[in-house]
This record gives sequence, structure tokens and C-alpha cells, in this order.
Amino acid sequence: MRPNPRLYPLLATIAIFFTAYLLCWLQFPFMLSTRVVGNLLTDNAYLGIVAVGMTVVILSGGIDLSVGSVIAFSGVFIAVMLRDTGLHPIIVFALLLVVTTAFGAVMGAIIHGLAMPAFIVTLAGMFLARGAAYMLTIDSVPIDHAFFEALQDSHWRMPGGGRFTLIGALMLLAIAGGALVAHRTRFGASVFAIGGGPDTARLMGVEVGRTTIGIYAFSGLMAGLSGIVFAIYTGSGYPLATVGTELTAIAAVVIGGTLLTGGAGYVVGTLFGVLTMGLIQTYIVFDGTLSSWWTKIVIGVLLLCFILLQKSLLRIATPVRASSEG
Amino acid sequence: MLLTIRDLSKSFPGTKALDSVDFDLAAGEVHALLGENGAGKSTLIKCLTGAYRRDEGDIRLDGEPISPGSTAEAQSLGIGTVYQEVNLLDNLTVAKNLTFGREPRRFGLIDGRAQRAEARRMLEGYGLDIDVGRDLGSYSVAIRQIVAIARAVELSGKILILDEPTASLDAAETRMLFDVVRGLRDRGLGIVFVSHFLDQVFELTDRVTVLRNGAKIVTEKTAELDRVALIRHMLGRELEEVEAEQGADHTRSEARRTVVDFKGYGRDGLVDPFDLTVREGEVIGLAGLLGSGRTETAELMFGIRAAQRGEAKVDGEPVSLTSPREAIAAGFGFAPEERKTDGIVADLSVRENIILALQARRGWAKPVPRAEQARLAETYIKRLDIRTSDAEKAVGELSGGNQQKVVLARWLAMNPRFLILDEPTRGVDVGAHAEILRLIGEITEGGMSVLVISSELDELVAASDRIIVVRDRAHVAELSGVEITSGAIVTAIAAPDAGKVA
Amino acid sequence: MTRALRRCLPQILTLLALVALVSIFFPQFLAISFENGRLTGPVVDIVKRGAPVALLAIGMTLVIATRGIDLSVGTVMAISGAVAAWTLAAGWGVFPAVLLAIVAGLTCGLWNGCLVAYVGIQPIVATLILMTSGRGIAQLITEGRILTFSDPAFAWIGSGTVAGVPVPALLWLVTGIAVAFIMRRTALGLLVEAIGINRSASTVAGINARVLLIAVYAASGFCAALAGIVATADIRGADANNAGLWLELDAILAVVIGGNSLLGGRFSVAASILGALIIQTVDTGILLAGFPSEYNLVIKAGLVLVILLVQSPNLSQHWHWLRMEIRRQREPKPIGSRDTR
Amino acid sequence: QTVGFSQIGSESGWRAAETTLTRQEAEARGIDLRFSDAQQRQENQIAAIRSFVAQGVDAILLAPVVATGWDSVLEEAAEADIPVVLLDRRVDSSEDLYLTAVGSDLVHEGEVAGQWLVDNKPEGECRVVELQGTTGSSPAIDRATGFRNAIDGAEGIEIVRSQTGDFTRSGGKEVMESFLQAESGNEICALYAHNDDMALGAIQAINEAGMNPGEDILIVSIDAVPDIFQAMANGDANATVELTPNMSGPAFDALEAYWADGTEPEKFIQTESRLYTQDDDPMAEYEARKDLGY
Ligand SMILES: Nc1ncnc2c1ncn2[C@@H]1O[C@H](COP(=O)(O)OP(=O)(O)OP(=O)(O)O)[C@@H](O)[C@H]1O
Ligand SMILES: Nc1ncnc2c1ncn2[C@@H]1O[C@H](COP(=O)(O)OP(=O)(O)OP(=O)(O)O)[C@@H](O)[C@H]1O
Ligand SMILES: [Mg+2]
Ligand SMILES: [Mg+2]
Repeated sequence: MRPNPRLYPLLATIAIFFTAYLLCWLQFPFMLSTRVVGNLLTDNAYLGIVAVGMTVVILSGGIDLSVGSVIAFSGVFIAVMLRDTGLHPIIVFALLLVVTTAFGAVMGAIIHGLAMPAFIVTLAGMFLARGAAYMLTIDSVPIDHAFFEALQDSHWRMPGGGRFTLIGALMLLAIAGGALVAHRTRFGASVFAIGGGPDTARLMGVEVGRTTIGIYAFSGLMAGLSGIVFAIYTGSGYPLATVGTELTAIAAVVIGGTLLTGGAGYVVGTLFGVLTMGLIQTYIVFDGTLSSWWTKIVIGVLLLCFILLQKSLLRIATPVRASSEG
Repeated sequence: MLLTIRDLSKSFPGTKALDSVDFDLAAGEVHALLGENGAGKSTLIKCLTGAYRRDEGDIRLDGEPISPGSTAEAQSLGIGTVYQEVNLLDNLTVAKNLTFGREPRRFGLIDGRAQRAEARRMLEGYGLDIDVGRDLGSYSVAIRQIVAIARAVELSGKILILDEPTASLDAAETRMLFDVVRGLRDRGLGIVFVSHFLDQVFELTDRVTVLRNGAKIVTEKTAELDRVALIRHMLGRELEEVEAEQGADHTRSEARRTVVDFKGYGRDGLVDPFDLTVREGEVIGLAGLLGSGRTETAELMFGIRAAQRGEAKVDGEPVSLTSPREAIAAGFGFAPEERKTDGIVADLSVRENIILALQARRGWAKPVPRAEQARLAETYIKRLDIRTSDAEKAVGELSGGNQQKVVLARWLAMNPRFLILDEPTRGVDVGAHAEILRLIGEITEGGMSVLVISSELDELVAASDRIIVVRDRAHVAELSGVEITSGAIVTAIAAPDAGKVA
Repeated sequence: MTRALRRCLPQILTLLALVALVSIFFPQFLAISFENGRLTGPVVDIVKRGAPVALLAIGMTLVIATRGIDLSVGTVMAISGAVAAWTLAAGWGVFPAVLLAIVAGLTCGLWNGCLVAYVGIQPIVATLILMTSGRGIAQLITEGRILTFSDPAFAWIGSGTVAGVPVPALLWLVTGIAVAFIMRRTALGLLVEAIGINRSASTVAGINARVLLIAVYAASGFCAALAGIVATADIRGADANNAGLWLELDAILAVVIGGNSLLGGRFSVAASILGALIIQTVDTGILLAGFPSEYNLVIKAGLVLVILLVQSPNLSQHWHWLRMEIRRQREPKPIGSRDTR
Repeated sequence: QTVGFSQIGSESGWRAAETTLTRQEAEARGIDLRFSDAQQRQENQIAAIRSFVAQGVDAILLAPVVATGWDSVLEEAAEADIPVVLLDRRVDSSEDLYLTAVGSDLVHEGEVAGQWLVDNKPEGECRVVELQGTTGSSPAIDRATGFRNAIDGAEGIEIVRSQTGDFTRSGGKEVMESFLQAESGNEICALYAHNDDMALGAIQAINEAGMNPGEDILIVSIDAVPDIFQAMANGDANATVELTPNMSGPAFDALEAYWADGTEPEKFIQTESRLYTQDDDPMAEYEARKDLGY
């Protein structure tokens, strides 16, 4: 039995990632050290987590531009709360997750209730979240808390000196959790259904409204979680942080083989999309000769190469039309 | 009464789709809901299942007033529905479509294995041997339709609603569906059946309700009606039966001039190389089972898929047909089978849809003058009896059959030399059906050549000068003249290895 | 004409409401005076300042009508601005500068169009590639600095006037009218809408979707080049890092405020331009009202949300339904329904 | 020796000049410079430093995008015994975590600019408008603070409007235009801009409004990029406070001393915040700077 053609983009992504890693390794043998692998996980943890939420949103055919700002807001919120109140970080985290989830839910409600395009509603959300961060503080606020330092420091030292950090682990957990939600729950099935066509989904009995709210709430939750991870990662809150992260996340999701039009994709693919983005960054740093502008150009070109490769692999793998195989 | 509907009304901007309609459904009956295109059948069904919010009216199930706010609610009330043209979700696997909303779970998570097993169980009795783990979109319309039916049957605890379920099924599958429906009826379900095939209505149903222009005309026992009376109820007038037993003159074709000539035309994995000569003013029928490769043949000829081998000649000159544009330039026209995805442009008006191909051929710099557009729209709205409040209404808001007519009008307006019609009468009412057949006769009189793909053998027999039989992606037989009979076609489709199922 | 007016009515009303709102905070808002041969006043500033977004919105409208999106326009502004400044710095003169800048914009648009139409990459991603790498290209041209020039003729495009009216305002007006005219007097508008609504059906009907797609992205690149020229001429220098930064979002916002659907299909260039003016009025209004800068974003987000909410077709449906319900409550029950208890 | 340099980005001409000068300095000293551009993102900088550590460079130069949030990554570098030198901006981590910081005192810059205005303001009331940097960035915050410190005691100076111009020329121009509308131009006595680019944009706006920058409205800004000297030579701008882009020179000096015999430099090497006015031969300054990559 041949694998479902729907798996091909995912397989292509994974194959390309490992090939690219191999090529990097040939050029810089050090790339294969556990340090680099550990860094790849740690440095992209926040991106991976937020990309899980983005994957679910994109699977439903929507888009969430607010996540970058929500991450920044989360950092500022945590920092300011820890500075100004005596609350324990855990409680602050819980509060934050409630806030960001509610924020997402409200956006979802507007999107559904007023039939407005997600792009615009979440664009307004993006302005709003960053504006809210400014209103909390315009300064960058350090986080000094023993518990926080413990979180920052918790890692498992891999053989070879690399660190497998808590936040790296958290990202892998988020991916696993996201995969379960998207592929193994009724909510996830409804997400795919809406991505396949909201009208048809409605006729099939999907509660489109409730699901839409759930989708954006989930994305908000993931953005909040990502904000926590980012705060742990940087140990501070900064209202200007993570500008443009939503676009990076979208790119990662798309490289991961999820269709922007919705209805097809895998959460695991997103992990490889994120790692691919991280690999590009790492490669550029290892190279170390590119000027600022060439850095931008090369990132774009590599992105294009990945997408073209994926396209051509898919074209080879699938015949003219899915329906035309005998 | 299982279900009673009283004074149901529903308006869309500019149209009163339902006007105080009453409808009763008893347990253990199959009740036909009939009417012309745009009469309001689908709207009635959608109001009943909560897909539309009704303006007024009272719906009772087992005597209890119900008012489903969503289709999910209707499903939980035991109402299973196959909507017209909604063939479930193409991007999900067959199994997920079938079990959607009732997925078997273990520890709160969907159990994929059980899900597939459940799906296979649901498909038993429909004679379908397909991999339920594949995307629904990779199967043909017919299969998608059967899957939709299987799903609705499973959901219907009390009521099963079928809105034109047989439009894309062939005879064997229809028979299978009827068996299933009868079984459900005997188990005490109430079944609403919408169809434009009157034979099927007489064969299957116990009672008939006819709608016209959104109003209920009559409810009668099927046995007490005859065909003529039924059509009179539907149309509000008598129908001049144009489909005389031998509509086409099957003998005239040989002498005519060749317009298009395909030699060894084919594409690997799609259609085996075939020869086909199209003569002026000739109607060629393409017969075959579902999935036999008829649509593919048409798509190949029209350049939607490029041919790998063989050549095509128009008027003796070789032409390349690698895109619809080239085919149109060569004088071809093509009304596709899947009107929703390949035919109509939903948000454009009826007028714009009709002139679209014409405009594309003229190029962007030479717009069709407004007066000309209006004239064409008027002409075809009248000629094909397209039910629309005016020519500026968006095509997506028309009823299914009327959308089909708009697509036809688009190609007739082009006045092509060779017109390919893939299931042109799918979903159109009796009146329009007859009108379309009459039109085919009329345009071929004028010298246009037509290739018709249809699953209705009677229709093919009535209209065609020649019939090509397609089986397993190959053209296996050609019938002409007096050979053209339903029986001969069926034999050709089945032979020589009748034991093998397609 | 009246139909076009009716189409733009919500946008016009919104604009009027905004003007009234800003006037509350800044009473002299509508004051216009004629000084040293030019009109001055906040309103004049708005039509001038709004030029880049208005120009971008014109091209973006077409792209969105085909169900696409062009994230690269801000970057294309930077590229064409850099090309213009570079040409001027090399001493080639104004006309070559404008010409080369436009050619650069068209090239970017063609590139996007080919990625979308031929390679089949989804528009967001295809244009995202140029969005990230294009700024690098612009910086490559300017070598990361602000490339200044002192050509008065070129600067005139940014800050000159014709009969007192700022040149940038004339530029978007002329471009807008030209594009709207081309779209509606030829069949282009219809064909673009058709491929936006249903590309496969349009292809079957014989429309050359690929060429059209490439054309609209090229048009968007062209408009972005004009916007880039205006921005560069305005500050007499090409700022590759900041020119057009995040303006693509404003442009998209303008198109949506203009009532055009992101799902493609029916479009109105005039309404998009009005959308751009609405956004600029919000921006300028915030500046004039003198709030601290950290409130800028929140105020903008709030206003945009309110505008979109008010314009939402669904909301008007809800209103309609609510009114009907209330009326029904008041009216006596129809005779058919006896079962009140 | 290999040195990794994590630069913020290339958001301004000043930043580009700093990059150019660092490359030149490294080349002159025979140092292999690994350059990484973070595109204004802290996370990219952190990742870059981690990569540098993983590669085992001999030292790291860091121009931090923001003051906070460097503790853990600096600890990692310290663990690997890689000295880190901060350029241009400081961080709020413990001083043990880096070798030294080279930079100017941002608050002090603001104070110098403010002091100039206090000394040179015309008689009577002086209504000042302020063009702020990007909201939330540390130069914007500190330069605002410093300026306010300086004018606090002075009689008659009042900041009447202040808005962000995002450190860009077009931002400066647009905001200045609205200032001129809102405050009816002739009542503004001076403009304080957080960087020269915004001041240059504002100068154009003032010119276009038919007024005379440098005379009708005094203009003081910070950075000392070449173009502002040209404006000063034309009499359009009045004063600027230099922020030298050559941060790496002192940094490499300190590093070389440290590599040679472990000399610990001072924790903060402050560069001079020199004030330039129209009297300082602006044309000569312009010529001297125009090829530094600004
Ligand atoms: N969403 C809609 N918006 C506006 N008008 C609509 C809409 N849906 C249906 N209509 C109109 O309501 C009337 C009834 O349509 P309906 O689909 O119920 O017809 P039908 O009886 O199912 O016809 P067919 O046999 O062709 O399927 C038609 O005139 C149609 O144009
Ligand atoms: N009974 C079946 N079992 C498995 N696959 C099928 C079956 N029927 C159709 N298919 C698949 O669906 C594809 C498309 O079928 P489609 O119905 O479009 O073909 P067709 O010959 O044009 O028939 P028609 O025009 O009558 O629908 C076929 O290529 C075939 O692979
Ligand atoms: Mg119907
Ligand atoms: Mg077919």
C-alpha cells in the first residue's frame, strides 16, 4: 500500500531538513555537536510553541498576526507583575495564560460573529497587544526571581556539553500536545473541516462559531506559553521584542508542509519547519562573513530554495491530479 | 405524523423562496419533494435542518415544536441529510468524513483504527471497495455522493433527507440506493426524496409534494398521480414532449464534412489512445460507467489536461490543444461536469457569467458592449428559462439547476463549432431537460457539432447520431445508426469480461 | 456613477465621522490656508502624507481581487527608492531615475507574479520571500546608509505643488483614476474578478489566468515603485532600512477598510483609496491630538476595530434581524399560532 | 584570534558605520571577525552568541539590542571562558559576566544637548518640541531623561509636544509637519531630536513650511552623522552631540591587553559625548566622516 499522498509534503520537509543538515555538517563539522543540536532546540523553543498555535489556525484556513505582539506583551506582563506585586511566578503564568487565551477567544468571536477576515482582526489584535505592552511599560524590565532563575537553569547536560533545556523540552511537549489536539480530537477534526470549507463544515454539523473561538483561543494560549518561554529565555520583558515573529512562524508552518489555504498539514511538519528556519540562522552565524544586507538576501534565497525543492519533490511524487491514478 | 411543517416562509433579498409552505412526513413513508429548478426544495430542506434561519413557520417533530439553530442540532434530533451538491469534505479521509462528529474515542482521543473499521462497516451494502484511509477528494463525484449518503443514513434516527442524491449516480448505484432506502422505510423512518428523475419518483416514493415558486401546490399519493398530471403541477402548464422516441436521425452522419479529427489521442494513466472523428452537425454520445474515463476524454480534448500522444486536426489542419484557450481558439466549447468548481463564477452576475468566455476570447482590451451583454443575457435567460430575479443576480444565489443552465448559456453564446457537454442535464428539471435536448437538436441543425456525456442512456439514445462506449479508460465500441439502443449500449459497457467489476 | 458612489458610501461616512472626531480634539483641523503658493493645513497634509499608502493600496486592491496578497510592497518601495537615489547620485538625471525606479518595481512585481502564477507558491509566502530579502537588496544598493541627493526636480515629486496642490496627492489621484478607468472601461476588471472568485472555472472559460496574475503583481510593483519614489523624494534620500517599513500592512488594511474582500472578487479602487485616507486621518489625528506616543498603537487599533465593526455587513444583518424581532414582539401574534402556553 | 560580533542590525546609517569601523579595526589588527546581523531581534543575538560559544571563538563583541535579558547567555559564555565586550549600549546583568562595556552614556548625551539649549536659548519663553526615538528603545528613554535633567532647572524652557519619529527621516518629517500645524510654527523656539536623521527630516518640514530652521527654530540633536554637519554648514542645524561609531577600537584594545596578560579593563569605557556647533567647522567634519559608511 502506498502512503497517503497527503503525507508527501511532510516527508519532503523532513527529507530536505536532514539533507540540509548534512550539507551544513560537511562544511562545518562542528554542526553535529550536541551543543548545536541543543541550541537549535532552545533557541527556537518560543518559535516552535507559537508555531503550533499558528499551525492549528492555518489548518482552519485562518491566520493569526497577533502572536508576535502577544509574546512581547506576555514578557512585559510577567516582568511587571513580578516587579510590582508579590505574586509567585506560577500564579502570574496562570493569569497570563488566562489573559492571552481570552484575547484569542475574543478575536475568534469577532472573526466568526462579524464574518470579518482573520487577517484584519488579528492585525488589529497585533496593534492592540503591542500597544497594551507599551502601556504597561515602555522600558525593558528585568525579571529577578529565584524561581525564574531556577527555570532558566534547568537543563540536562547531554554528552558533548550540549544542553537540553527545560524550554526546549517544553517545545517538544507543545508539538506533541498540538499534534494530539489537531489530529486526535474532535476539536481537531472540526479544525480540518473548517479548513476544508466552512460552509460544508457547517452543513456537516460542525459548530463553526465555537470551533473558531476555540482555534484562536488555542493560538492565544500557545502565544502566551511562548511568551512565558521567551521570558524565561531572555529573563526580561521588553515591549519591542519579537517584532515580525508572526511572519517567521507562518513561514515555518508553510515550510512544514501545511497549506495556507487550510485543511491539510501536520503539526509535526511544523517542528521541522521551525528547525529549518533555525538551521538557516545557525548556518549564517557559522559562516560569519555575510554583511547585514547579504544576511537578509541569503535568508530569503534559502527560504525560496526550500520551498522550490519541496514543490518539485511533490511534483515528482504525485501524478497530474490526485484523482487520476489508477 | 412524524414531521409537520406549517406556514414555513423564507425570503432572500429579492426572492421569496418559500411562501407559507405546509409539509407532512409520516413514519415509514418515502415522500417525494418535487418542483422546477428554483422552486424552493433545497431551501425548505435547509430551513428544516437549521442551515437557514426561517422567517416564519412552525416545525414539529413527533408533535414537539423544534427549531434547530444549527445542523449539528438537527443531527442530534435524528435528522440525517444529504445536501444537494455538498459532497462532504474533500480534504478529509473517507473514514473521517463518515464518522465525523461521532468518532470512536479511547481515553478521549480519536481511535484511528476503530474509526476506519467503523467506516468500513458503514459502507457495507453499498458495494464500494475503496480505501477509507484516503482523502475523499481523490474519489469521483459518484463515490463522494455514496459516502455522503452512507453518512446521512447513519445519522438518521428518524428522518432521512436526500436532496437530488441520484444526480451523479448511474443505474446500478441508484438501484442500490433504493434498496437501502426501502430498508430504512421498513424500519419506520420518514424519508424525503428530491429528484428530477420522475421515473425514480414513481418507482420509489409513496407520496408526492409539489412546490412551485416557493408555494406548495399539492400533496398526493404517488400511485394516484400520472406523469402528465405531475408535470402539470410542477410547471403549471403542459409540456410538449419533444423527446420523441427516435429524436435524432441516426442515419445521416456519414456524408458530412469532418470538423475535428483525433488520431491516437491519449495520455498515459488517463485515457488510452483513441481515434475520433467529429462531423459537422453531428451529436456524439459518450457512454460508460462512472469512472470509466469519459470526463477525462473530454478534458483531454479541451486541453485541460495535455495529451501526450496523438494529434488533433481541425478542418484538416493540425492544432495544438494544450490549454482551454487554444481549444477555444480552435472553436471548441466545454460545459464541465462539476459546475461548482469548474463552471460558475459564483459572485459574478448571471450576465457576467454568460459573457465570460466570449469576453475571454475577445481579449481584455475589447470589452463586450454593455448593450450586447444585456441582450445576450436576456436572450439566454428567456431561451433556457433561467429562473432569476434579474440578470444582475449573483449566480451563486441561483438554484442548482439554474446554475447549470447559466454555464450552458455561456457556451451557447460562444457559438462554437464543437461543443462538449459533460452531464448537461444533471440536476435540471423536466422542463429544462426537454428544453436542453431540443436545443441540442436545434444547434446541430445549424451545423454545430456536439459531444454529450451522460449517464442517462435514454437521453443519449434520443439525442445521439453516434455513441462511443468507454470502459476502463479506453474507447471500446462505437455504435451508430440503428445500432443505437439502450440494450446495445449496456451490452457494450458490460462486454466482454462482464464478470469484472469496474 | 451613482452606483460607484453608493459602493463608497460607508467609507465616505467613516471619513466624515473621523474628521468630526479629530476636530473635537483639534478644532483647527479643517482650516486650510494658501501660503507661499501652496495650500497648507492638516487636511492638505493628510492627502499628501497618505500618498504612499494610497498608491500601495491601488496595486494591492488588484492583487487582493485575484485572491492574492502582496507583502512585499513596502520592500519594493525601498528598492525603487534606492535605485532612484543611486541613479541620481550617479548623476544620470531625473528621468532615468524615475524610469529605473519604475523598472525596478515592475521587475519585483513580475518576480512575485511568476512565483505565484507559474511556480504555484501561495501568494503570502511568495511575497514574504521578497519582503525579507528585498530589503537586503535595497541596502546593497545604498550600502546601508541613507543615500541622499539634492536634485530639486526629483525632490519636487515629494514636496512640490501644482496650483497649490501637493504633487504626491496628484500622483495618487491620477494613478487611481487611471487604474480604475483601465479596469472598468476594458474587460480587465471583470477578468480579474473572475480569476479571483474561481480560478479553475475561469481557466476553463478560456481566461489566461497566469498572464493576468502576473499583470496584477506587476501593477502592484509599479504602484509600490511610485510610492517609493514619493517617499524618497520626500526626504531627499533613500532610506533602505526604513522606507516603507510595515506599510504593506497599512495598505492591506486600507483595502479592507475599503470594503474589499480578502477572498478576492469584486473590488473598488476608489474605496481602497478612501481607506488609505481614513488610515492617514487616524495617524495624523493621533499626532495632532498630542497623546503620548505609547498610546498611538492602542488608539489606532481601537479606531480600526470600530471602523471595521461598523462597516461589517454581518453587523447590519444583525441589526436588521434585531429590528425584525423587536417588531415581531410588539405585533399581536398571527392567527395561526394559538398555542401560546 | 577569532572574534564573534553580534550586531543589532542595520537600522540606521550610524549602525552601518559602526559595522564598517569594526570590520576595519579587526582587519587592521589581523583579527578574524565573525559577523552576525540580528535584524533587531534579541532572540537572534542570543542564538548567535550561543553559536559563537559553540564554535569556541576567542572573544565576543555584543551590541545589545536591549539592556535586559542577557544573564543566562552571558553565563554560558563565561562558563566557556570567552570574554564578552559590550558595545555602544550597556546591559543590566552583573558586571562579572562581561569583560567591559564600551559606549557613551546615553543620559549624558541628552544632558549635553539640553545644556546647549539652556545656554543658547533666546530671551524669554522657549517652547520646545521633541522628536523621540522608537518607543521603548533605550536611547529614546535615556536621551529623553537626560534632556529633561538638563532643562529642569532652567527658567522658561518647556517641552510642549513630544512624539515618536521612530529614529527615521520620514518619521521626523511627518511628525514635525504635524507639530507645525498643531503649534502654529512661529511659537516653537527649538527642536530636540533624539537622532540626527529625524532632525534632518524635520529641517525639511520646517523649510517647506516657509520657515527658517536654525534661526526661527533652533535645532539640536544627537549622533553627529555626516549629513547633519552639512546642514550645520548651511545654517539649518545648530548643534549635535557626537556618538562615535568607533566603539570597537577601545574594545579591541581592551581585548588585546586581556589576551596578552589577563589585564582586566575598567568595567565601563566611556566614549566622549562631544558637542559640535556651527562654530566647529562643520564642512571639515563632514569631509572627515563621509566615507566611514554612514
Ligand atoms: N443563498 C441565497 N441567496 C439568495 N437567493 C437564494 C439563495 N439560495 C436560494 N436562493 C433562491 O431561492 C429560490 C429557491 O432555491 P432552491 O435552491 O431552494 O431551489 P430548488 O428547488 O432546490 O432548485 P433546484 O432543483 O435547481 O435545486 C431560488 O430562486 C434561488 O435563486
Ligand atoms: N467505482 C469506483 N471505484 C474506484 N475508483 C473509482 C470508481 N469510480 C470512479 N473512480 C475514480 O474516480 C475517477 C474519476 O471518475 P469520474 O466519475 O470523473 O469518471 P468519468 O468516466 O468521467 O465518469 P462520469 O463522468 O460519469 O462521472 C476515476 O479516474 C477513478 O479513478
Ligand atoms: Mg436544490
Ligand atoms: Mg465525469
